[in-house]
Formats: sequence, structure tokens, C-alpha cells
Amino acid sequence: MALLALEDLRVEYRTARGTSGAVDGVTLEVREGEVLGLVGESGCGKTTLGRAIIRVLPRNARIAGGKIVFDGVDLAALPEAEMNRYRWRSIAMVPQAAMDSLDPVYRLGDQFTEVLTVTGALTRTDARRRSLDLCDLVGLDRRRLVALALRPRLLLADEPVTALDVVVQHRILKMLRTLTAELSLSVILVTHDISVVAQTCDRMAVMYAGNIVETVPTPDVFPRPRHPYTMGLQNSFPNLLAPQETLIPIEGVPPDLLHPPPGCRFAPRCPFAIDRCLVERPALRELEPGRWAACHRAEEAGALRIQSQEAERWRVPVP
Amino acid sequence: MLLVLWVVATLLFLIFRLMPGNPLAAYIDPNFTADQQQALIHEFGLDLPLWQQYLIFLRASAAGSMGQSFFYHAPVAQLVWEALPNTLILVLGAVIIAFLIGAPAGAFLAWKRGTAVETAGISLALAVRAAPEFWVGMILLAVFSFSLRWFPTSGTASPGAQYASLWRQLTSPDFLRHLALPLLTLVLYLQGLPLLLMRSNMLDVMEEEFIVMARMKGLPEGRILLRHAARNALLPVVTAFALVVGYSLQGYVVVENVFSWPGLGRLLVKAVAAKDYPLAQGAFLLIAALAIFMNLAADLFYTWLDPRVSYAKR
Amino acid sequence: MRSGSVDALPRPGQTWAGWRRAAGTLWGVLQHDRFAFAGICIYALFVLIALSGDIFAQLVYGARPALTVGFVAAFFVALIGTSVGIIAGYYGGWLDAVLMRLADVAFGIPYLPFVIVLVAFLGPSLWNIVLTMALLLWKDTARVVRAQVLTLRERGFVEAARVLGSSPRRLMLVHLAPNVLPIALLYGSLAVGWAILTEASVSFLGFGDPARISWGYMLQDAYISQALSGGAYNWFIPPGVCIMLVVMAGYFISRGYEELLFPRLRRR
Amino acid sequence: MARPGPMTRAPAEAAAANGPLVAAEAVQKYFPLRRGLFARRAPGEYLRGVDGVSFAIPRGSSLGIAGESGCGKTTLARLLLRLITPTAGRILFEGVDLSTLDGPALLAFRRRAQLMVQNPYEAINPRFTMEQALAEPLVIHGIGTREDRLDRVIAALAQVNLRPADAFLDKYPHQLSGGQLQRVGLARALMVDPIFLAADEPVSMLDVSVRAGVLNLMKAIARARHLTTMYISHDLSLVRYVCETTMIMYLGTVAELGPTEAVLASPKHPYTQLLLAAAPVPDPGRPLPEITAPEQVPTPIGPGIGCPFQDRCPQVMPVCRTVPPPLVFVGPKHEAACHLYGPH
Repeated sequence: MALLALEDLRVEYRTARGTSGAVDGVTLEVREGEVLGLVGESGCGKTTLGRAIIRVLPRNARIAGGKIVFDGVDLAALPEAEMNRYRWRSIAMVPQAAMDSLDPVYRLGDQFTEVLTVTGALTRTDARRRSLDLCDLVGLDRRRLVALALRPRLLLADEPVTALDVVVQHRILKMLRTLTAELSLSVILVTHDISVVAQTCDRMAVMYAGNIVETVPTPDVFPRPRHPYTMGLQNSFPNLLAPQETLIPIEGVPPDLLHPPPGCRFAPRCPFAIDRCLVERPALRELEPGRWAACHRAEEAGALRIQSQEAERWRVPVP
Repeated sequence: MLLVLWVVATLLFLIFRLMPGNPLAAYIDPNFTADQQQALIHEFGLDLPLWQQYLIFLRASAAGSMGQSFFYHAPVAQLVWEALPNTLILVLGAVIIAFLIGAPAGAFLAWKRGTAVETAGISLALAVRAAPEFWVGMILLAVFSFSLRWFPTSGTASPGAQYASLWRQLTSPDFLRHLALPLLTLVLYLQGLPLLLMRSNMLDVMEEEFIVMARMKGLPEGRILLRHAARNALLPVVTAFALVVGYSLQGYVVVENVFSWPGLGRLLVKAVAAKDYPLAQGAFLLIAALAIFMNLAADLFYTWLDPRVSYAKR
Repeated sequence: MRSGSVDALPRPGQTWAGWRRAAGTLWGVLQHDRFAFAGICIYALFVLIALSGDIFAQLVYGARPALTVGFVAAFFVALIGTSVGIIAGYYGGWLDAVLMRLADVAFGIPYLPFVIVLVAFLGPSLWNIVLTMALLLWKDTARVVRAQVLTLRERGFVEAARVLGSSPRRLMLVHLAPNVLPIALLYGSLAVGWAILTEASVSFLGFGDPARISWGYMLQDAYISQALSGGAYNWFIPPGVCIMLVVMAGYFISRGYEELLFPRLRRR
Repeated sequence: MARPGPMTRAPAEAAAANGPLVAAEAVQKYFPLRRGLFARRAPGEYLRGVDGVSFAIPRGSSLGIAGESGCGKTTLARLLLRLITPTAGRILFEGVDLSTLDGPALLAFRRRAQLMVQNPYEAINPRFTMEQALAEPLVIHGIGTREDRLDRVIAALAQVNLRPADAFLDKYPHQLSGGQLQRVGLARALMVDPIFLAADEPVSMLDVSVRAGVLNLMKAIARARHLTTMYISHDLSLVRYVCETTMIMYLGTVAELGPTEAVLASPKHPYTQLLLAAAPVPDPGRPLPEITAPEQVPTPIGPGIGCPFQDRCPQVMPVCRTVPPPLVFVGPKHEAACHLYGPH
């Protein structure tokens, strides 16, 4: 059963030039004890999605619709005070810039125990002991561990390893896996690096321009991508183990979310786009059990995969 | 710090000595004979070569004796030391009150961002900040002293007032009534900087990652504002303490003159007007020393507040 | 110096209809303008002016030294500050150390007292006031520009320009200067206010240029002529309001600049 | 693209024409740590950016430099382009010591060696249009006439696949995407017709889907113009895609150097082995491997005795604590600086 279920979640930003749908109708599930990889390029809305779940959005952003069902409760409908009971106790977050997320004028230990005592869950002494226990458990990195202090059930990790050296990155991913097993924790791992997802996550959701375009179990996505964007990503990604002769880029740029194209948002860059793609927005459909894709031509995925290997096809004429 | 003071002193010495005209002109009675004039010039050491004058000046300044005032016929040191406490009370009192009012008001405006209260508050603070402080003082004088007669118009004490000790004087109602208007003028002038700075810092800090993090932790909004946002926003405001002290110099010289407050600023203006250069020099040096000292104090205070900055690094 | 030619100046009408029209305008401003406050100030100013044509003439005349000092001083402050900041930031090393020590000294010198001393001994002229201000006020601009240059210097395009063989002169003039210009202008517009306030203070203290009527001089005149005890508010309120408005204009210009410079602020 | 005539070479350089284009000889760059103005520095109070590095880049080849952040790879690139000068050692470009260059000779060097910077959004002066940015190298070096500069700029834009070029001429940097800006950065570097191109993490800030485009372009242009290239990256998979030779750096020293395939297929230095084991691969069948290396934060400050990798090395020996390991051959053209392969 799903611990977290997002149903048609929409988040809007108000800007000087209009309203942009940074997250535009996302439907997604996270099961108990699984690590879900949320992959996408910069500006696709993956960070916004993570922050919407815990309802800490910038001032000019708001949840414009949809549900965030956590453990049977719709978080999107909760009043702010109620929401505070979920933050950190049930849903914790490791933000992108771990270093910046600490208040520079207080000592680490104090900040660490602050949340434990303020929420009224523990006394100061207990809080200190709990923090030490957790450090022993994994043996490092207090500041990332703050997130786990209250034994949450869901951890949102927003690019936790970006900009880290590979050795440190490896250690943190390893720790993440250990923790999920020992604390039966569910994790949403937000990243732009497919390799990280491949080795860490159980399932993978691919985001493009505010939409989820594909959700599949990780072992399945690499041999059998179903959405052209996923195929394109794989083509453009260098592999340390098996060197490709040539990498194939996806030409063009993501759409302006203030004025998104009427049909499929990937259509302008997609080598397989047909007329229908330009006018009708594809829904996220379950093609086989547990395998979802939002593409009008998902049934032809087998044939498209073969064609997608040809570099010439991806040379979409620049408008 | 001492270096700066030395440069200032030297600069001052050169300005006074290289000025056209005889500095004793105002002092020398036209009826004096040439011999008498010469004797006077000799008395003040003005016939010595420049470098000797400079050495004498340096030695005397370091020893704390700054020569004899032409105008008051009294030692400069005595005159400036008498004026110093009045200035200190006025400036320190105003700076502290300005911070105590300005910083919380700034935080309040940041909290009220986007509302009419904020717009009105900022406009008002800016307007008061932009008004010349002596003009504000004049209005206060005209309204509260001359029209309403609530406060005295000048000086530090009513005629005939005698006090047993400095403390008695400072706490006497008469003195406080004299202090009220100049203090208020200076506070009005100084509040703008801490206020505006605090507000914009609060707005910056509120966007910082650790505030977002605190929200994610589910901390109450009030606690986030006070414990995390306000304390961080306060740091640059404290750095500005030095700046405010600098501004206060601009302010107090003028305000002291409006209210005939017998402090260093008034002494300086009088001395300059009377071309009494030993006195002007002495008053100026003390004002400079005061400013430099206060900058240093602000630095130390900042170090104490922010553990990231150790004094050695600055 | 009371001007005799003031009767020739037009006086705003004081009829009942005029008042009503003015009140209507004021109400409109209050309703629609975010900075209605400024509107009220201007209105109050004209009411006061209406009360004394003599003062009106002086006010108009007094605007000239204020604005001259403001803009000329601000120009030199921005020019000196920007040059020093760019040179110190670009070359670094001992040159930087020397220039920044100089800035420290300028910072340690009490500003207004120094202006008073210098003006009193150089002779009370407008240009001496401008000169002393330029001598002391460049330090803030220089520091900010230097800090900006230090970050710009690490930017890719400056590095690339060096690799392309740009001369130091070209780097400073073509690559650094245009990119620090906005912040120099920001500080320049603040300096306008500073300079006007300084000129007013100096004139008020009696060290101003005796040949020119300035707003500060008018205030001094009012002060020593017992205008305060006589309750002659119409004498000393208008010049102060003028100074305040001009200085505020400087602030608002710089705030507008800041919003352009740091678009992040616009969202607030 | 219109090219100026072949460069005239001085006789001394002609003699070096057959040697490597770039050669570093025991290059060192220490940065003093900030202290008080008059405080004396103890020997350890330097940051060892580059600490005794020797290598050569043969003409027409591509060298990839990889290592963790702070290993000195960017410092090395800046040294090779003479943006900074070494504390000790020599850097030879076409056989000429870079530190002796001055005036016109330095300007001539600036036409031969060019750079692509890391951050595309900072690569172009924000106040320049693309035309101005691309014409600047021509102006500095007085190449072409005022009229034909525009033609050259258009040709350069077309060469990096920014078509139609006219559409880009009047654009400012903020109107372009990261990928497009990085192409302009490449085009600008090529305006002076260099023979050596250094690229410092040119795609690390770009989105995955557009990285390949920039990399392919760099590869194609380097091949077409016989450019000698140096490519810096923390990502070994990118180095593998672009470079023939790979150099692994650790704390300012060369840990391993050799043909890319050899270094990646049979890494010899324990540090290279660690990097390869920790690097993620897009293969769901391969779980995260166990790593036995001790956790230790490397620091480039301090006296530095023995092997720089000793504290993190799982195979550390007593000799590693005292003697810095020299580079020794471990295969054809393949060297590693490790006592495991030395005479000890």
C-alpha cells in the first residue's frame, strides 16, 4: 500500500510575467520502504514537487490543486498548524544545500536538538541521547542526520549528492540504503543523475517540464524505456563502463512554463512527434502493471527504441 | 587605528599651518606693537621651522596637552575635557536609543511586508532620515520650547544649578529636560539606518535555506522569526553601528549648535569661527579619536555576536 | 537679504474654489499613489509658499547651490570611488593595500567637522565644499566597487578576456567598468543626498558661501533672526521641506536602481 | 571559417615543432595562506595547489585531467595558460618557457592557447552582444578589417551550430541557454585560430541532454583543426568520452597517467581504483560496491611528507609515510606514482 500518493498535484508560481505551472498535474506513488528516484533536468519542477509535499514553498508559489495523500490524510487540505505535526516527525527533508540549511549563529548540537524539543516530542537530555544513537548507527555526518532525528517515515532528499566528490557521494548513497533497510524508511531521491538512480533506487520517475513522463521499476527502465525523453536521456548520458561511440544530445530547449505548448510538452524536441502530440496532451497511463508512461505512441515503444539509436533522428530543425 | 589617528593629526597640523593668513590675526590686537606681536608669535612657537612645530605638536598631543586657546585664554585640554562628557551622553544615548527603536521597528516592517503599514512606515522613516537634522531640531524647538514651553531652549542646566557629582547632575530632572530635545532630534536622525537595514536584512534572511529548513522542521513561525531570522538579520545591523556612529558625528555637531549644547561639536564650530586653531585642532582630534574608538568597539561587539568572525581575521 | 522683486512673482490663488480643487487633488493622490506621502509633502510645501512670496523667491534661488553641490559632488564621488575601487580590486597586492589604507584614513576622519575646518580655512565657497566632500566621500563607493571587482575578476568572461590577451586597460575599461557602473550609480545617487545635506549643514553653521542664498543659509537666517521664538513657521519650514524632498528623491532613485540591479527584490 | 594565413614561426620554435606542444617540468604552485600583513609564515602555511607535476601533451592529442575538487586541476590549467605563474618548475609551450614571455611574445602566445570556462552563464560579458563578444578577440589581435569581422563572426557562429547566425548576433547572454552560451564560448576561443585549447569542466553546469551536443562539437572541431586539447573534469565518464590520455590528480600531484582505456580498464594507483569504484554507473544490475578506504578529508595544507594519499590508502606501507612515490611505468605509456610498483 502506498505511503504517499500524489493525485494530479499542481503548483503555480506567480511571476511578474504571469503564472507558471511549475508542477502541472503530477500523479505519483511512494510505497512503504522503497526508494523512489525522481529524475529531471534543471527547472523541470522536481525540487518544487519535493517542497510541495512538505508544504514549504517560496512565497510566490502555491498549491493550485490536487491531493497529497500521506498515510490516508490529504496534506494539501490541512491547516498550517496541523501540517506542523507532520513536518519532521513523519516527513523529513534533506535540502540541496546541506551547509546552507544550518543557522550559522547556533552550534550544531543546539540546532539538532532544537527540533526534537520544540515539537515537544522529547526532553533535552533524551534528544541529545537520540542524536548520539543515530550518529553511532551510521557513523557520520550529523548535519544530514538531523533529518532522521524523529524517525520519520518518509525522507525527501533533494539532490543530496550533487556537487560532492564521487567518494563522498558513494558513502552517502550507501548510508541512505542502509538507513532505509534499518528504519523501514521510504525515500524520494531527487537528482539529475541517472547513474545515481540506477544504483540506489527501486523505482524511477522521470520528470519533464512539470510533468511526470514515465514511472517504472529501475531495472526495467534501462533496457526498456517507454518515453522518447527517457530514450533521449539515455543516449546523451556517457557510461563509464561501456563507452558509446557517440553520444546523442536532445536538441532544443525545454518549453517556457509561462506559455507551455498545448499538446505534449516534449513534442517540440521529440523526433517521434506526430500531429496528435502537438494538440493533445498525453495522459500518464499504466501500460503494464507498475509501468506508466505519458506518450501517445507508448505502444510503439519497442520500435521507437531502435530508431532512437540513430543520431540523425534527433536533429530536430530549430524553430 | 593609531595609524589612522596619526594620519588625521598630521593632516590637521598641515592644514592649520599651511593656511594662508596669520592664525594669530584674530587674537592680536591691532594696537600691539611689532615687538609685542613678535613676542606672542614666539610664545605660540610660530617662529620655529615647520618640522619643529610638528614635533612639538606631536609630543604635546601624545601627552594630552594641546596648547593654549587663543580665544578663551585657557588650556585647550581643559576646554575639550569639559565638553566631552556632554557630547558622550548625547551621542551614546541617541545611538543606543536609535538602535533599540530602529531595529525592532525594522523587523516589524519586514514582518508586515506588502501591507500599507509597511509603505507608510518606510516613507516616514525615509522622510525623517532625509530631513536635515538641524531643521528637525528647529521645529522641535519652535513647537515644544517656544510655543508650548515644555522644554528649555538651550544649554544643559538652568541658571544657578549646582550639582554635587556628575551622577547627580545626570539624573537631575532639570538636566534630563534639557537633554530631551537634542536627544530626540538625534534619535530621529539616526533611527533610519538601523530600521531600513534591519528590514532589508530580515527580508534577505527569510529567503535563506536555513529558514526554509526551520519551516520544514515544523518550528512555529514566531520562533523562526525571533530565534533564527532576527538574530541573523541583526548581525549586519550591528556592523552598521560603526556607520551610525559616523553619521552621529555629522548629526551631533549640528544638533549641539541648534540647542547650544556645550559639547565638542559646538566647541569646534566656535573655535573655527573664531580662528582659534589650537582649540579647533584639539576638539577635532578628540572627535576623531572618539569616532575611531567607537568603530573599534563596534568591531569587538560584532565579533562577540557572530562566532564566525574572529577579530584576527578582520 | 530680503529680495525686493518678489511682488512680481505669481501667487497661487487662495479662493475657496482653489482650496477645494486642491483638496480634491490631494484625495486623488492619497487614493491612487503608493507614495502618497510625497504628494502630501509637496502640497504642504505649496500651501506654505503661498503664505509668503518673499520666501518663495529665496527658495527658488536656493535650489541652485543645493542641486549644483549635490550633482557635482556626487559625480566626483562616483568617479573617484569607482576608479579607486576598480584599480585596487584589479591590481590587488600593495597598490590595493595602499588604497584601502587611504580609505581607512578617510573613514577615520570625522566627515562634517573636517568639512567645516577645511571650508573655514580654504575660504567659504561652494567649490571648496564640493572639494572636501569629494576628498572624503569616495571611500564608500570605492569599497563597494572593489568588492564587486573582486568577484567579477573571478568570472569566466574576465578570465577569458585575459586569455585572449586583453590589456589591463581594456580589461578595466571594457569588462570591469560597465559591470560596476550600476552600483557606482547607486552610490552616486545616495551621494547626491549626502552632499545636499552637508551643504545645508555647513551653511546653517555659518560657513557657507555668503554670496549665495541656499536653503541652509535661509535656515541659518531664520534661526539667528529669532524665527523660532516668534513662531514664524512659514519662514523656516519650506527650506527644510525642500531639502527633505530632494534628498528623498535621491533615495527613491537609488531604490529604483536597486530593484533593477537586484531583480530578486522585485518579488517582494 | 575564414582563416588567416599560416603562422610564421621563429627558428627556435621550429626546432621544437616535433616535440610535445605543452610540457610541464616539476611545476609547483603554492598559495600563501592569508595572515597578518607582517606575520611570518611557517613552512606549512601554504596551500599546495600544484605540487611538482611533470607531463607532456603531444601535438594533436587530447589530455583529460580528473580528480576530486581541490586536487589542483584548475590551478594547473591556469598555469598552462599563464594566468598565474608557477612558484617553481617550468612550463614549455612549443619549447619556450612561458614565464619568459612578455609583450608581443605573450600576445602571440595568447593567439595560440585558448580557454573554455566552466560556467556558461559567466562566460560572456553580460553587457556584450554575441557579435561584440566574438569580435573582441579580432579587435585585440587586430585580425581582419572592420568589414570582414562581421563575416568571420557569422562564420564562427555557424561553425558551432548556432544557426541562423544572424538571429544570435544581437542577443545578450541572458537571452541564450547554457548550451548555446557554451558554444559561443567555444566559438570565441576559436576566433584567434589557436593550436591549444584548454576546457575547464565545460559541461558540468549544463543539463544532461545538451552536454552531448557541446562535447560532440568540441571533439569534431578538435579533429578537424588538429587542435591539441586539455579537458578538465571530475567526471571520469566524460573524460573517457573525450580524451585519448588521462591523468589522475590527487592533492596537487599526478597519481596516474596513461592512455585512457588502460587507466580505466586496469587502474594501478589505489586512488584511481577508489575513484572508479565509487563512480556511479547507469547499470541497475550493479549494486553499490563496498569501499574499504578509510574516510579522511584530504587537506592540501601542511608540510606534506611521504605519499599524499597515505591516509586514505587501503594498501598503505611504511615507506609511504616517509618517501613521496615517483612516477613509474606500469604499462606501455602508463605511469603511476605508487610504491606498490616501485623498487621498494
